[in-house]
Amino acid sequence: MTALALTGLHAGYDRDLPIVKGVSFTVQRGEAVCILGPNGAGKSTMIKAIAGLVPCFGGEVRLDGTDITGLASHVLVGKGMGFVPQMENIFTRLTILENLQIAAQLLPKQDRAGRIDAMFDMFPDLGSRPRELAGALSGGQRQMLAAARALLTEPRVLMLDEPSAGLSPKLVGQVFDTLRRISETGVTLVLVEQNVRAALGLTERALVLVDGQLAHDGPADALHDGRLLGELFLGHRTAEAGS
Amino acid sequence: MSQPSQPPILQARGLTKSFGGFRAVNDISLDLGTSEILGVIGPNGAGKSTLFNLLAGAVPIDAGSVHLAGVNLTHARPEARIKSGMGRTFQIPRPFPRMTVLENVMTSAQGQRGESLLSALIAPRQVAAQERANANRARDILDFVSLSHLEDQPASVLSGGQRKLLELARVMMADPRLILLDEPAAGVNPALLDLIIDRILAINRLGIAVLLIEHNMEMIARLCPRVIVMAAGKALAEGAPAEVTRRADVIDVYLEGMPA
Amino acid sequence: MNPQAIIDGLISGSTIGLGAIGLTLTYSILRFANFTHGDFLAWGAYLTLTVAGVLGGLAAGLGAPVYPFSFGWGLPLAVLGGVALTVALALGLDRILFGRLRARGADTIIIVMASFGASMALRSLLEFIFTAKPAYFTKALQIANPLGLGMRATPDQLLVIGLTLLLVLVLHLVVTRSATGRAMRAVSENPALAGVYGIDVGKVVRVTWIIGAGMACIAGVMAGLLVQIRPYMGFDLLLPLFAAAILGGIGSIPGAMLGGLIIGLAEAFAVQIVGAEWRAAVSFVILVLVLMLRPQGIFGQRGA
Amino acid sequence: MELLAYAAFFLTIALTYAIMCLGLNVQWGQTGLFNVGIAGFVGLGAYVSAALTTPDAAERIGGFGLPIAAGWLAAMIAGGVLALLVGLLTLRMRSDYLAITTFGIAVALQLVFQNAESLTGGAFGMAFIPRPFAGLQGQSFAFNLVNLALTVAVVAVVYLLLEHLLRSPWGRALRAVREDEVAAQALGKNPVLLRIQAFALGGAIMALAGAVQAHFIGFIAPGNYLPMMTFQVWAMLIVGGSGNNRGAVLGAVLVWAIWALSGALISEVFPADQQARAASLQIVVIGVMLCLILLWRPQGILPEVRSVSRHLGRRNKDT
Repeated sequence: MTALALTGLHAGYDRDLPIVKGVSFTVQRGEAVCILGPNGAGKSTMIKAIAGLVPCFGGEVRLDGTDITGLASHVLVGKGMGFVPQMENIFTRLTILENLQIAAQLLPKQDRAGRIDAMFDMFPDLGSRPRELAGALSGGQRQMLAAARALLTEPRVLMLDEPSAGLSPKLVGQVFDTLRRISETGVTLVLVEQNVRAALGLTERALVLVDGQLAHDGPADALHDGRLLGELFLGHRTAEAGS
Repeated sequence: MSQPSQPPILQARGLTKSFGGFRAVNDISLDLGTSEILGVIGPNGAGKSTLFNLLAGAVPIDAGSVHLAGVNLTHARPEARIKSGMGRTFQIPRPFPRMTVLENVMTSAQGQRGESLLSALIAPRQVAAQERANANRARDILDFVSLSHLEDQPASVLSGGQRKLLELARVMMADPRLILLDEPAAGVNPALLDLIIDRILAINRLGIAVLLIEHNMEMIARLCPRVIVMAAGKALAEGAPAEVTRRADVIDVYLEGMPA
Repeated sequence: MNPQAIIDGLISGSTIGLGAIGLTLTYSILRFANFTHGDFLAWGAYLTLTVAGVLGGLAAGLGAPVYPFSFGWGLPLAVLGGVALTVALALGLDRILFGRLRARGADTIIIVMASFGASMALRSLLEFIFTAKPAYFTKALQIANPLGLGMRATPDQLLVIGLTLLLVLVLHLVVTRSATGRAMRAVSENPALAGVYGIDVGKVVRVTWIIGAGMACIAGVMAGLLVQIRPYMGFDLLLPLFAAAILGGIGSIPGAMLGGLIIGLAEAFAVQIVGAEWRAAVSFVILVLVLMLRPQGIFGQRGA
Repeated sequence: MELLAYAAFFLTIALTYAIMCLGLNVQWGQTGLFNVGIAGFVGLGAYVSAALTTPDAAERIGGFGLPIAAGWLAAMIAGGVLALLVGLLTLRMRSDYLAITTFGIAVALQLVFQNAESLTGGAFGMAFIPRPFAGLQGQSFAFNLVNLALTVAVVAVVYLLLEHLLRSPWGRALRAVREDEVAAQALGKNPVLLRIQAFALGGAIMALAGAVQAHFIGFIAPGNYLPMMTFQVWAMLIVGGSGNNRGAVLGAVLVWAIWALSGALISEVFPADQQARAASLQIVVIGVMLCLILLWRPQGILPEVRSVSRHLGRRNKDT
């Protein structure tokens, strides 16, 4: 069963200079996929276009078979699209609880408190101090809150833009442990990452984007020896890369 | 090209910058010889852009110092840095889109008398003479970056690569001693990439030092005798590009973003 | 120094504060200085007056004063109608003018300019319809009762102060406790992220206009009740409103109220010291002082 | 003859507005600074010039009987200094703080005109302001014509001066700052300094317009400098085309013509007791027009032209 399908997506900030240039792929329900690629390849722009934050100029995006191309971001949330931006992904002037309450507004009234409690169980760091301002959280805790917010509405697809950005190795481990737990509950995961090793440890399948186009779509294992990545990131053109 | 015997043109010591609780740049020091090209590489999030912004004066420095040819620029505003001989380009070029290519370059001349409201009013002759001289110089520089044929066009018509060349021309017009280049290869098609690399080398041959932050390893390999690899805000390795990119710890940070 | 200045200041400060609430909310959520806001006060007063006239025509008894106030049940009923019409005016203006400019991605300052043009048009339209002659909600004269310490106030004036405090309290609770208030604070911090959280930013914008225009109408009626109704009443209040909103800190409801009270009191004391003719300069002096000393205002966040 | 005299009078007034428009164009059209206190700057110029040039009067300070040119110069200095102060206070902050502050300046100056009786004559204003070519006052046509010529000359001088500045390196730096402040800064331009200069220059020109107008009419009162005037000048610039100095002059004449014609129409159509009321319709029309232009043709009638620095000449063949 296809959860997310892109067909020939063109997107960017300026119609004359698209950053994503005709990308097609599908993600099955329950699958975890990471999107890799060098800086400036258009990974972030693509995921934002899917989430309704960047204009699409051509092609289409389907969520569970429904065409969602170009819908506003708040409409997509209601349709089961969860998105965690890379930076500024929580409201720092609101409390932790309020951040979750905003997201819970989309749920039926009787479910709200229960879902918030479930998130606090999943992220005890947040549950221990719900009335603190989110701005007081550390980098890793902010990512937790952002993920909890997106998960609260039980999205069909959860997309994250570089959840490891700016985190220490220990926190990266924690965040990816959390993502693994999330993935194991059956949520479809789409992940843009720079931290290739951590991402490949989590997902079965990897997409590599280069200059706005898909350069690789296949099992994540194929990338483990680092040859392709060495070429992409460090300019190695020969097979001894990564050895 | 590195000449350790000469005093460095750029001396940065203990540069440190935190955002919130996050140390983006952590105690980085670097020296740049008077006619050296130094590359700074590293995975995304390593702090390269922040380092660039600290040197260019785009964000305030928490700790450390920056000296250009002995002049303390640690807290100088961007407009003061270029006057002291430190020029910069932008990763996404920022031409003045509705001004012509020639005007874009001329804007960047330093010490223009006509930029003072008073001189523009009371000394039109001197201003005109200086303008003619500047125009000629700007045209020479446009020749140098192969944009002469576009001098009367608004900058908005330029392609991505041409915009990068215009940025080079603009910064050259300011007569710098050091140019900070922020990803000059980003968004440039392969044909123009060769030209840009060639022009950077030519600029360097004029005795202008270049500090280059870049992801494109081909450009790094062709331009930089020496690179610094950044990871997690620190300098992880330093040396010739061919050597450092094969070090296991460098490959690790590229694949994991952090030193193991 | 006459202690009566305190009462006078609190009374005019209440209207200024109430009007500044709408201004501070539109500023923090729609991100522009809305020069039509003063005219919402004037339109609110005239629309309420019109509704009151219609109600009085339908049921004459509604106009009879209710002791101890100078007005009858008709006025509070008319205020409901006036608020609804003022809100419709603000939403309509957003629909045909501000919203279109926003959708086009126009610069903030273009939207400010449009609000300036709309303000002139709205004010002159009032003058055309109702003439420049002052109008009154009531012709009844009220005796000011002594409050002690040499201060006196009429029942109407005390009602205005009380009602203002009540409204500010309710609004403050709405913004800090309710889902709508959370969404408003979220949009004012980061509109793009609000969409990612599932907030309909367009709806929040509409709520902002509803609250802002509603408060403006009530403030206009209060000013009309205590003084008189004139087409220029809102325009004359615009500078105090801006000064109060900036003094309190953009986006802060208690701040706008406190700013309003400070300006009301400062005006009242200035009237006693340098004379009534300089009253309008007080807000300007306060505005300049705030911009020089603490541009983020009393409750404002830096960079907000 | 009567009609021609009136036409000259009409054009002279319109051209004083054109000077204001040119001043606003420096601030808004070239620099993007929103001034909502134009009437304050214009009034300041009028009062300063009047105070310096009127004959000595018992009831107020001032009345130095200086030549008209001295009054105009002083007006420009006053307007420039006031704009400089406002700029220093607000130009580092969000753009709309300047709008609010200039709005406040106009309100505060209006109070000074109204209440500082010993300086301004209070509500009655100031009369006996010397008029240029006063010797011709008896022949209305000749008098209006030479005054028109003088005003045309002032407009021409201001226009040429601004065009010269626009094409100078100063104008180029100003455009660079407007197009991309960060890039301009990296090239050594100081955005705040350039903006403050442009704002002060615009303020000085507006004050000059006020002085020219005051000396043409010979009488000023606080009621001349209401927010209405600010609004009219804005409408003129936006209609004519902001950023274009010819557009500023065209807009001033055009909007003033619409204003005068609609005023004449109202006095024809409405009975005398309703005319004041109907006059407010004029303002409604101009306000709606301003909004419609912002919505449908933000560039105005004459869009901004690319102004390239002169002195560039053609490319030297030998280089």
